[in-house]
Amino acid sequence: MPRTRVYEAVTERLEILDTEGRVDDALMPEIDTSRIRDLYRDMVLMRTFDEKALKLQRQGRMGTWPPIKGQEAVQAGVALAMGENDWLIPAFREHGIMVLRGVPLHLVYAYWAGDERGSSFPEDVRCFPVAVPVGSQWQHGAGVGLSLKLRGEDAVAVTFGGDGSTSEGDFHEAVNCAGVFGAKTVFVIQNNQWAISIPLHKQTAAETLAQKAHAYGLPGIQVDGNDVFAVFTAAVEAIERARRGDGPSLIEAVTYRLGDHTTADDASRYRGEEEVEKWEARDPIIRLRRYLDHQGLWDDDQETILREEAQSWVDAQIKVLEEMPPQEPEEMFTSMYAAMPPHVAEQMGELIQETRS
Amino acid sequence: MPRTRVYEAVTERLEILDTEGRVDDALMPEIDTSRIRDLYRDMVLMRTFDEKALKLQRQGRMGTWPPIKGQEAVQAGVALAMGENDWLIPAFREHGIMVLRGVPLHLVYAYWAGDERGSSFPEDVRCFPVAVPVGSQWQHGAGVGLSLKLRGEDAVAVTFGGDGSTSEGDFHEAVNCAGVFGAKTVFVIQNNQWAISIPLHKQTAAETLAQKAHAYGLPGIQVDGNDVFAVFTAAVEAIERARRGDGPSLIEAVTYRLGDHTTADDASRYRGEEEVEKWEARDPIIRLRRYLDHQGLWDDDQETILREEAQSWVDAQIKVLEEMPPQEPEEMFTSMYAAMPPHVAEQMGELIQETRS
Amino acid sequence: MSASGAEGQALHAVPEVATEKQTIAQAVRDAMLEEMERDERVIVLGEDVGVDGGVFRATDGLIERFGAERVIDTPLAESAIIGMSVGLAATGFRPIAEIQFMGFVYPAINQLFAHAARMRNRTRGTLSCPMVVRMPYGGGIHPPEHHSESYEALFLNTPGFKVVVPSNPYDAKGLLISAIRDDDPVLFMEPKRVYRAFREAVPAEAYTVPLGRAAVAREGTDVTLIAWGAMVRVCLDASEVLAREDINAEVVDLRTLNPLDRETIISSVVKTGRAVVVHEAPRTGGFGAEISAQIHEHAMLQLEAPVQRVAGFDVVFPLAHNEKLYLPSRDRIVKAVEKVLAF
Amino acid sequence: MSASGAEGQALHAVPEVATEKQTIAQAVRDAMLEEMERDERVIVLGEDVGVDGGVFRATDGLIERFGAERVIDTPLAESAIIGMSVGLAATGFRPIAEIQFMGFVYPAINQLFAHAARMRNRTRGTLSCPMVVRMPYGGGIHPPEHHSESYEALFLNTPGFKVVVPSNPYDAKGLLISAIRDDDPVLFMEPKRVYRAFREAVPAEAYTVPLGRAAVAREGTDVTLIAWGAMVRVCLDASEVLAREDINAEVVDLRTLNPLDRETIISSVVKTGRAVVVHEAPRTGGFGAEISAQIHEHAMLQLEAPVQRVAGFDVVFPLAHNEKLYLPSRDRIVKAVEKVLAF
Ligand SMILES: Cc1ncc(C[n+]2csc(CCOP(=O)(O)OP(=O)(O)O)c2C)c(N)n1
Ligand SMILES: Cc1ncc(C[n+]2csc(CCOP(=O)(O)OP(=O)(O)O)c2C)c(N)n1
Ligand SMILES: [Mg+2]
Ligand SMILES: [Mg+2]
Repeated sequence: MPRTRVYEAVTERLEILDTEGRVDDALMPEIDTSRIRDLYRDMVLMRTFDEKALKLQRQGRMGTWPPIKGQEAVQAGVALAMGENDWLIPAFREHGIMVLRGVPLHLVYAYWAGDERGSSFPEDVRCFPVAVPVGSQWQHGAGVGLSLKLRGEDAVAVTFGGDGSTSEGDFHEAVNCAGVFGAKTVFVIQNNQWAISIPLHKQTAAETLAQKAHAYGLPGIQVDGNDVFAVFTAAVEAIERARRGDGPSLIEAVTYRLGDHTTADDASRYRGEEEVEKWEARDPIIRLRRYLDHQGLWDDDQETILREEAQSWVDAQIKVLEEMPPQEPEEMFTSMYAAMPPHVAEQMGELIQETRS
Repeated sequence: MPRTRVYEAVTERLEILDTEGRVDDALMPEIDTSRIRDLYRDMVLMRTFDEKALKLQRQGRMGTWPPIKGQEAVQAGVALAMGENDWLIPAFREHGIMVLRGVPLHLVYAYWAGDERGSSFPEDVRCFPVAVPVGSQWQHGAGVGLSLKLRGEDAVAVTFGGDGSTSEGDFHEAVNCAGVFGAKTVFVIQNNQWAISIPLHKQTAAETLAQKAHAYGLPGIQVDGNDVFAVFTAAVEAIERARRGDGPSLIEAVTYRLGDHTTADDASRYRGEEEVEKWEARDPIIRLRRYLDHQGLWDDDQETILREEAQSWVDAQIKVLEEMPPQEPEEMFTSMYAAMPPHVAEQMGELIQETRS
Repeated sequence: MSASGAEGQALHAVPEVATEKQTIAQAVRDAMLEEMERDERVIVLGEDVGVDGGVFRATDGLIERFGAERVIDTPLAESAIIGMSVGLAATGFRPIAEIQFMGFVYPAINQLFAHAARMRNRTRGTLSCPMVVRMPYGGGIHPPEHHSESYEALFLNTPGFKVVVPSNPYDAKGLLISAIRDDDPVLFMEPKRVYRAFREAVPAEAYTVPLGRAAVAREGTDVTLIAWGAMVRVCLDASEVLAREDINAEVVDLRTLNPLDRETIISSVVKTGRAVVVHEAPRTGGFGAEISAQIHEHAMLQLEAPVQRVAGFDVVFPLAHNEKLYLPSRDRIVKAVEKVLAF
Repeated sequence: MSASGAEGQALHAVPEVATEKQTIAQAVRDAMLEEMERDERVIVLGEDVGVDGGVFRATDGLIERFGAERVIDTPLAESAIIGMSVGLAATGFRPIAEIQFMGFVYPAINQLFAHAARMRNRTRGTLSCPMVVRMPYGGGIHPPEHHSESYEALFLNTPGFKVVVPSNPYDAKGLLISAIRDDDPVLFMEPKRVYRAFREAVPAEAYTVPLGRAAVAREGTDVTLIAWGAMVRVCLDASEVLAREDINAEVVDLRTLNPLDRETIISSVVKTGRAVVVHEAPRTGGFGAEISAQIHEHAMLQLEAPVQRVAGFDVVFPLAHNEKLYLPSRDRIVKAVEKVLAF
């Protein structure tokens, strides 16, 4: 009777690709070499459009931009694991996976440049808009996962958030409810170790974020988030699980935000150069490139071509962006309700008159 | 490197006193026999005033009342473990421990009868008022625990909530923040297995509530909540820990709500008689009485006297309650602000004029 | 059922079809039941809405009829109830979420305002949140703290939401059906004080009462009383008292607070020249101010007196003992009318 | 520093003591710094308020001066920031909690309204919550979504709270010091658009500007413009334009929205006979309605025209591209004044 064990908690960490580009063969997932090259391409594309956004911002052609530099492996790895009909429910630092899931880059740019049309995705893109209120999107992830379950759809919901967002009540409610309902949801934490200036140890006393899954009776796993193979492996496992109807699970991808929080932030106020340098050495792109090199799957010519292609693709997207006609003043009003109520119509009329006079 | 364990922990359950009144000697805490008798008295007092409240309610002399029947051991056990200067931050089903901590019963009755003066406790009673919004009090518990730590006070905060309340975001934020700040807080979950009509398995997929502590890097323990010695032991451990400055912890006390959720509820709509009967057999008061009997610490005469004393104490409290002068209409206004703003004074004037005319 | 019946102005204009004497609570339940029969995208979720049938029995029997997949008992987590509803609604369901009491809506505000109300606009129409959030509100039943609140003003400075408040069983059913069919999020406030206070004939079948249209609950010529929910009956009571003094009050039952039926309000006030707005929420910053402001903006020259407000005091809603002193009463309304008449 | 200076009406009535040219952000910081020096119960907590010094640098240097025990970086949890502050305040501290942007206050609403605002009344004065909740609010800086909101109306139908909004550095410091010393919870809204837009002389030492008193920022005779926060300067700009047309506008800077200084408003309107209320929040259900209602209630007969409101539209605050079209502008105010004058 006395003191008995009623629960045993074990949380594992998965790593496959080390910083030198060597993989653990026992754990290495089966991926076509062409897809591995694609993974690399995806990550370089992300890096390219992210750096471009920072440039645009400095030129005054972009609003506040949250860079994804350093977090490309998480986003590319999860994207590769997702099926065509799966839903993505992002927070606000998921431009990479959003683009991989089909959101046109020029829309991503448009959104962050301050144009609502940037969240009006093509109909076949199963992606929620950016969620700025930290943590709130977890609930949508749970809700979409429940929706897919109730409808018996062969699709899952993959939802993202940062380490900081795990402190919000919404994280808790969402993951807990998903557990109760057996929602077809995969919760992916991009633990980039900072929430603006707050380091992880000021965010929680828990040793890992993956262990939070124990609170909800769910499987949770930590992966090296700069290791695209580990991310992919864990994501496949979690997505398959949800797809089978075996319920939600949680992935903590440990990565690092190499840039500032946003273009409005100055990270040097709260973290040291050495830390950043340490993590620059773990850059997920360099790491995958090393792997490709070891395997003889890539060379400098390919790299040059890729970089050029990436640049010109980004430039082309900027062109599309810049060719978007300006929003009409009306657009502020026309999507407020399915049918415009009289007082909104009246105000729209006032604005139109004002702008035309 | 590959798949490594990054977190390992267990959740234990503590039981000392079984339903037959036998204790596990190895675990039995040292408590004076007179204090054990007091524990029993405390629990009988609670049962008495709780049953009386239900009667008052049926007579129209009490508002909605949330009965504590079946949960007396949790409240008596924790009360005994608390030190004089410790703060209690209750939810809304903690009348038992509130009274033990010094809140006059007539005030508890007054509050539930619909009189705000019932939450105006004597100054030396370190107790927060009842918190009706489920889960919200956890945050105050964390805040008071931080307050005591910052001030270097030799006191801790003990805060209570139900199983249902662990699903609210506030539970999560509070326990997580307490962990980060090393707040001097003990979180006590009265898991009475129902949140109105929602049974525990619809509240969370976690096997226990104690294991939620893993999410916050804190110690958590499950105790048999109908076993006053187990509750006491766990509470002492947690309170001492907090008092030493070693941080917060979590106690799940597994008990059962023998009555309806409140006098406005009809539990037969959602749960069967057998379940209730099963738990009646585990009544914490009967159990402790059996222990006392085995130890030769109690007899029927003492029981008769206790029951009479309890009744007359309750009756005396009702008398105090009924002798309270009615609230003046002004009282609705006078405590809104430290200094009454003109518009409130104006409205108070209107009401006074109305009631006097 | 004739369209004029469903869309008519009179409070009791029940069309001639099979009817049943129902309370508001029953009418609310039936509205959900019929819409769930009609449209399988409609689901119900909330605390205790399933097995228990809701703490006010407003979802009584639904789980037996539609099963636990469409009548979902949720964990105790208001933000999740609404947040998950956002996910459900944006992907094809039409959730009816219940918040057990309006006093407990606060934890859900973020999901309601930052997401439900914005999804359509944010995505320029690509995604939307057709959902209904039902919540019992208001005073009069002597419950514990936080169970008597009228927080409508909280919802009326946030675009993207509709806010509906029935005052009687017929409207309750017709408005709720409209709300469920509406393509935008609708906050549906149920006056618990009159949940079962009276019965009225309610058609057995489905019908709609349009959102955004007020009803003239009583015609009059001397003063316009403007109210919603439980306060409509208090205004009607006051009108009876006033009638004895030969004061003929018109009572406008707003039914929808957003969008507001300014036309009905203004044309009534233009006719009577005087208006009193009545609500349970505290006076300052309450929605009565908006109505007063709009009346002055649009009918200043026709007003014989400034619009008066009869409202709760600017204090926390009191516990049972003082509840009666707090709530707008028939007598307070009568006094306010006398005041505007004497101006 | 003369009392009349601190409590005076004029916008720039800075007393003759050592002053420094400061921005609002600096004045806010200094207010906290001085109160923390004076009273060790005063502590600061919030997201990024410590090491980072606040995303607007409003807490810059405080952690170096007072240490991490009094300048507390919190986890990302608004409900906890306020809920823990309730626990801290009720047990002897005077927390100054920062909500990083007003758009993120929603998760904290439950703790603010259900607890902070009610603790004193609930316990009939036994416990109280002397705390300040600082939050940058309002449009004009082209940030991402949810960073431009003006949710004051949300806070003005909830008794127990004070709501304060400075428009300039002098008031910012004096009002914040008053708020910190106040024994009740005070919501302190900081107009981020003018955080660093201009500098003014601010006394180096501590002084108070009383809560609950409006200031006449510009005297005039023809129309009263009523505003708060960043809109005060837009009104002053409009007054300049109007002055060229020989229209002499009085500008009332409310400074405190609850309790509202009705006296100053009414006496100005009685003088001018006309009023325009200006705010950034959506028009319908905004606090402008309350001001309009009160003016009509108390000065109807002195009004030459109905009170006009110049406000945001009833839409979601737009992203950067359309921000300018949304916000009340000088020209809109001028037009509204012309309208009331032509009535
Ligand atoms: C509810 C809420 N509070 C505060 C903010 C301001 N804010 C934006 S991002 C951020 C930090 C987020 O940290 P994390 O979740 O780790 O994501 P990361 O930025 O690292 O990707 C904060 C505090 C917000 N957007 N929403
Ligand atoms: C935020 C909030 N939501 C809903 C309610 C209504 N309500 C009161 S008690 C209760 C169930 C509480 O369950 P639990 O936490 O297990 O405590 P117990 O009643 O079992 O003691 C509910 C749903 C509330 N008071 N507050
Ligand atoms: Mg982060
Ligand atoms: Mg319970």
